[in-house]
Amino acid sequence: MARRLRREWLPLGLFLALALVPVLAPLGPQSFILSLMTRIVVVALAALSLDLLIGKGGLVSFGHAACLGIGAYAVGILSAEGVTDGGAHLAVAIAAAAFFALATGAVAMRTDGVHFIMITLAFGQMLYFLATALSAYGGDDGITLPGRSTVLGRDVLASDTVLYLAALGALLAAYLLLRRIAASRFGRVLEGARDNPVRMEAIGFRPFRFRLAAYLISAMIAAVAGVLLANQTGFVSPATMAWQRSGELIFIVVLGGLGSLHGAILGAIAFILAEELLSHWSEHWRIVFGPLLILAVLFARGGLAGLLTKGARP
Amino acid sequence: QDKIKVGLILTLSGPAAALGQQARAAFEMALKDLGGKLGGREVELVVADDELKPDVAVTKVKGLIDRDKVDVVVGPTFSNILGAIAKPVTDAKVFLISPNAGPSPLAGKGCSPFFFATSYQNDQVHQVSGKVAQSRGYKTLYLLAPNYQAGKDAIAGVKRDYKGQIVEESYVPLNTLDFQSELAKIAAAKPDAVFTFMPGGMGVNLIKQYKQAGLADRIPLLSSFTVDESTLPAQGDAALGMFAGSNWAPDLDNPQNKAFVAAYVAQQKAVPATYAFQAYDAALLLDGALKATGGKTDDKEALRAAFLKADFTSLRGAFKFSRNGFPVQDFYLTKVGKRPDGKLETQIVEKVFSDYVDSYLPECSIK
Amino acid sequence: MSSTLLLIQILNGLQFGVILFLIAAGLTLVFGVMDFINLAHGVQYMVGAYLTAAFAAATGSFWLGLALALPAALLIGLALELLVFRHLYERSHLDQVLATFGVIIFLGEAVRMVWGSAPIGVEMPEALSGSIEIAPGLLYPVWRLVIIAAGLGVGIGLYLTVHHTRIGMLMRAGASNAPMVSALGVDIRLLFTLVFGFGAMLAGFAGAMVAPILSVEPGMGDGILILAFVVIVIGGIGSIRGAFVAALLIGLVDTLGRFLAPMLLRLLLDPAAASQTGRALAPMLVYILMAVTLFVRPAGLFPARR
Amino acid sequence: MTALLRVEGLSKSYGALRVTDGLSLSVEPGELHAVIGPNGAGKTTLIHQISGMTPPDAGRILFAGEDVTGRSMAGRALAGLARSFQITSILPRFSALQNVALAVQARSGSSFRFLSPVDGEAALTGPARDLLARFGLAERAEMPAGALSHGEKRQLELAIALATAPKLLLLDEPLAGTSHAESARIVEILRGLTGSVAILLVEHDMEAVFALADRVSVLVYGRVIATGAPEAIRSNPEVRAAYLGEEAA
Amino acid sequence: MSAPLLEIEALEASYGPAQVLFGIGFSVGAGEVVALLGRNGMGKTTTIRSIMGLHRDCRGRIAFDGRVVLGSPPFRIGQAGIGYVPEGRQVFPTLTVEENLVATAAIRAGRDRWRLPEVYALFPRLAERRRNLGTQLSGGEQQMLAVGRALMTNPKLLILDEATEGLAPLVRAEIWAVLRRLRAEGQSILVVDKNVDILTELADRHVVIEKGRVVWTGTSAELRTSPEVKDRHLHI
Ligand SMILES: Nc1ncnc2c1ncn2[C@@H]1O[C@H](COP(=O)(O)OP(=O)(O)OP(=O)(O)O)[C@@H](O)[C@H]1O
Ligand SMILES: Nc1ncnc2c1ncn2[C@@H]1O[C@H](COP(=O)(O)OP(=O)(O)OP(=O)(O)O)[C@@H](O)[C@H]1O
Ligand SMILES: [Mg+2]
Ligand SMILES: [Mg+2]
Repeated sequence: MARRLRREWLPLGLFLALALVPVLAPLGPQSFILSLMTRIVVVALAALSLDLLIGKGGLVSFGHAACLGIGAYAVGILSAEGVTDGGAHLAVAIAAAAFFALATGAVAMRTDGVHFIMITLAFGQMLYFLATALSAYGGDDGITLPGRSTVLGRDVLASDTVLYLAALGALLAAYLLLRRIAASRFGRVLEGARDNPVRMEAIGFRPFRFRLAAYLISAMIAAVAGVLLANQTGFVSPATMAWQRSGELIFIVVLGGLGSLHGAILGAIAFILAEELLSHWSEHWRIVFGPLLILAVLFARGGLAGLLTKGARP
Repeated sequence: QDKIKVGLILTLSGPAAALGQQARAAFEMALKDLGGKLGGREVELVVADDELKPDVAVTKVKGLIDRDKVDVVVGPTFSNILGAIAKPVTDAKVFLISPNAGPSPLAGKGCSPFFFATSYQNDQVHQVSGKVAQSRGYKTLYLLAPNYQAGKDAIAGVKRDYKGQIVEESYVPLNTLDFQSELAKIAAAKPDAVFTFMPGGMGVNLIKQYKQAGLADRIPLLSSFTVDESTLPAQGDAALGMFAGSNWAPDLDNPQNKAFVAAYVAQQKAVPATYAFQAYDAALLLDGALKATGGKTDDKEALRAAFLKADFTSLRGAFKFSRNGFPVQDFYLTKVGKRPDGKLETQIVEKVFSDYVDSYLPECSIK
Repeated sequence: MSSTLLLIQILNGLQFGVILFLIAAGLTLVFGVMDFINLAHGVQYMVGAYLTAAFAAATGSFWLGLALALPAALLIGLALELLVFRHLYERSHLDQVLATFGVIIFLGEAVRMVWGSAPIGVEMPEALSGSIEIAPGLLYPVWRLVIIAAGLGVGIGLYLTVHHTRIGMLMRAGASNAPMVSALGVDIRLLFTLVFGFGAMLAGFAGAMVAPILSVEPGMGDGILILAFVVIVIGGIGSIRGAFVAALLIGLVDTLGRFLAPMLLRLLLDPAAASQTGRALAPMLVYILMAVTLFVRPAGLFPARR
Repeated sequence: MTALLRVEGLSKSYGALRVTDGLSLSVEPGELHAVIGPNGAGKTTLIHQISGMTPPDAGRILFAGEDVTGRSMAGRALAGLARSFQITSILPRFSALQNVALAVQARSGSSFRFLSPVDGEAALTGPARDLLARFGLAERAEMPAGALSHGEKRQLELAIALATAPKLLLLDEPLAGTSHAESARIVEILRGLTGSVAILLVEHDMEAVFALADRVSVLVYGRVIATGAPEAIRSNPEVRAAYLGEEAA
Repeated sequence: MSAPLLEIEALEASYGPAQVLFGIGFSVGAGEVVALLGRNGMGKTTTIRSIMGLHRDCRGRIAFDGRVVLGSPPFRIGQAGIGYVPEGRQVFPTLTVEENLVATAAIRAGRDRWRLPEVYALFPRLAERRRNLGTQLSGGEQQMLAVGRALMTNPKLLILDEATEGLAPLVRAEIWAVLRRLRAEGQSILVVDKNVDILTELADRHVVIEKGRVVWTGTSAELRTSPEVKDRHLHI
């Protein structure tokens, strides 16, 4: 137990700290803190889902923001059409993301390495341009949501605290689920296919199926993040799906520490907080932020998670 | 009385930062010219950068309102950011003053008593070109815009007053570098005039290439947001003689404006564009309104009434607000020319609309 | 539609392709041949354009500006290699992505701090600013032809260097197994440093050459970077010939697609729907092209012999 | 009784090079059939084709009475065709144990199980541990496979192939890179398998080939130039000239 | 007698926390052929990679040609005159056979025994496949290429780590013949191979390693007459 605690202190600490946010927020500018933290948690959720692909599957998707966008647009379009029920939003978002993942995954999985990066970028961009062409829903100016998603007809998410807790709950659930998956038979095969697909085929696994399944799971989780993001922002636009957004998610995953899952959460916190604090400090914050990233790569092997747990690994 | 807090949110970093930079410089200049006070109260300015990302912008304005407790928000630069922050700001019953973006939803169905623009409703600027094309009797017009919402709005705006023949409605992808093929089409179509809306770097590319292709001397170019003082330094002499629609120009003849332009040029080593002037006016608007309320911001009704009166001397001359918070003002056709100091600027050719009211006003339900 | 117009558009497509190739050339070297993902290629291109603008303004001559900008770009490339890149060769592609993203952020901001956010312009050399008649009734800007020549020159030079010199062999060998090259007595570090410096210079050269026709502004390298990657991937990573063909292909598809798609669609749909669909499709064309290419040939058109 | 594996008229060319040239060959159940031949004769390519990694240009591959020519590599593996690689192909980041356990997993039930931890499955790690012990790698079980020495990796390679419980083993130079002591152990293990598992063995270690093989085929330029009992092959002058030289004398 | 060409003293090496070499010491004299023997995983390759400067995590003293080389970058060690045939071939996959041979070829200190024609004469199979890429070779062909590539650097000391792995008996015999010839020409060689019998003919001296320590050194004659060494350390 003690050993386990030693190994697990980082994820435990992370979630504890996140759980304390609503308690501590009223001491400061509450709505701002909650808004910022909700964004962090949502981005962490998206990054977490991407870590399954990159860290475990070796599949660097450069179009992951598209899934985020699908979630957001599910809320945007349904709300614009008068459907405000959160359950409906989630269902549509997840179904649409699953469809997108199956359709594009079947093609993308034919390639690997850099080609996979580029083909996912291509699909992400197609979706992005599709969204900009949706004149009925604001085109690339996007649409403002009339309000947040309702739950069973009640407006519970209108409270920033409730929205934050919902996001945190989703993050925790996804984290536990993905941890199980990573340690399961399925996860083992996925990792094996990352390291040596030919060997995997030679012992009787078809990497394609496992990768596609991982892609599907990841896309659906990202779509949930998209639903939450739309609710947090109160606004949906193609900017959510821009390739820079996909890039940012990759950076967060790598920065946090590939394949460790909690690293993705850590990465999201570090990335967004650094951005927020630095940009508050100076408009030229990027002149510091860039070198910070470089230093992080050069000196923190295994990302932030690796840096923090270096001593604790048995 | 303690200080009044103003939150300024603009796109200050990334590729599209030039406009926001102008706006900030001008706003700060205005504060200085007003002796560091608005309506007699000391001012504390909190500047935020929206990074041109809607969700970042939302967090930032929440920070301004909640953490910094600003009394009023001025910004942003771009329409899509305005779309994202308008609701959170006005829902918090904080006044939002846009120094540039003026999207149609906020003028019509989505209008808010807490929103004012010192700029214009976007369509109006494009309408200038349509009206000019019509009144000059151009028989054929070639329309060129980037393929995104603002581009579509621009083309819709031009078509409203132009009744001649549109030979082509051409949309190019956003961030197009090379207009060679468009120019070939234009040369082949031989229209009486071209209208384009090509903001930022795209406009620079288009204008340079338009000139290089030898079209500049043959086919007049009407535009909006394509040749202005933010792009002219890059476009150089290639832009000479190009037309644009505007609610203002640096050479607009009134004493305040002359002083403003001279001071801006001295300080920034560049000629101000509308983004600068509108931000300057935003500060003047605040000053005027706060003077009227005696510096108080608690009584929202009174403050709104004070804003609506627009009791200040705008750099553009007299103007009023409609009840949707958009100005009723004159619009001009401008043309790129050289200043005595050799710098380029847009210069007024003629007044096209007087006291022009935007066409979305009827949809606004505010009394 | 006249056939001359079609002809001109084909020509435009090809020349746009050559521009793309010119911009992608440095990346072909560093990413294609050396297998190093350098996201900073785009900002190096931008820096080249800015340096040319600055030096040209200071000296009053484009050519002097170019002559000064190239060594400056080379120096910046060498400095970056020494400080950042050289620690990343043995790292994963993702680490390279992250670190070079840091370089983008840094250089992008540095450029903004030095030159401001507003676009700036570069005057084209007077002698080459006109147009010539390349066929009866067909005027073409001379500078475009200069760019085409530069693109072809860079392409041929690169091809010969990479495939027909010992330096090229060592580069390719080092990309796949640097320690082994070193153990056989070659200072591969030094070679890598030079290659990266040269790659930066090529990027800068591209920036300089297009500066007179494009706006020099922050962010000018961002979109281009993606397009350059698309070029290399469609062409087949590691193949210079492939990159060239892919660049031309993209130039053609992009130009002609925008030109022809609405017309073709008009045969199927009513005009409003056709232009609507055409507009939605146009920006996707390049990406559709890439997806289709990779679907049919997962390793690109000319998979390098690796 | 039918052959377990029958290859008929197999051909494969790379450009002008005919690597496999109308090759026919069979492996009987329980038999150890050795294939020898000069470097570049096409032995590895033959194994690639039988295992499904390289599609042949022409010819048929029948396994356990079924035509498997069009089947995927994974499909063939599941049907009982296992192979080792000449150039070691393992999962370097996995432990030696996990490498083998994964191969056991491939043949024991669906791998689309998402929730239960795989490391806890004794049904996988048990047999894997046994196999490692047989190869003398028990001490190395928890080490990342990438950190094993070359010879140890070669043995792991073999253990992985065995772990799939195949009907037919395609072994591509299993003794290369192993020292004398390890070679002897591997030969013992292979001898223990004969009778129950059929083996197609490609090997340049003649001592081992002649000690183990029931039949030997000699491949030269993609063609079988001789097939027969070890003794007959050893004394075949053509084989000596093309391949063996004086060493086997 | 002059100082040995290669001298190794008290060499220790680790992979992270795990130490695998514990004070290896031996030398190779000019014109001498030394065999490094030991079972799998005993540290032969680690020793060689340490000599080449490819394994950095090591301590002790390594001198080549009178100069300390431990700590120098690999290319300096290669340039000093060591030709290296690595374990597992490591031919350059994206280069053709000929390019593999030419890319790192060098004529050092006037030694030009090996040029393309000589290598092709040694391995005619390589000449046939000269336009093929490294990856498109059979395992044995790759092995020939690795040997040829090392020879093309015209080294003072040739180090072969399992250079006959995967070679057909005829070719193996050919390589042994070449090594014998080279030995006669005065070439120094350090060789790791599993064919102890042949090595006892070829090598002057043998160094047996077990678990990272030198457990026996001696001449070929001594090895032939020491069945207990073969039995205990090499299991022959
Ligand atoms: N992808 C390829 N392209 C071109 N030639 C190839 C390719 N793969 C193999 N070859 C050639 O086919 C021939 C046979 O190769 P293969 O690997 O089957 O030989 P082998 O009999 O296994 O030899 P070895 O005993 O050396 O392992 C070789 O000459 C090799 O160069
Ligand atoms: N990358 C590595 N990380 C950790 N340990 C390693 C690594 N490489 C080798 N080792 C360990 O070092 C020891 C010596 O390995 P080395 O490769 O030197 O052996 P060797 O004598 O060459 O064996 P072989 O005959 O199998 O090639 C082995 O126990 C091996 O497990
Ligand atoms: Mg072989
Ligand atoms: Mg070894």
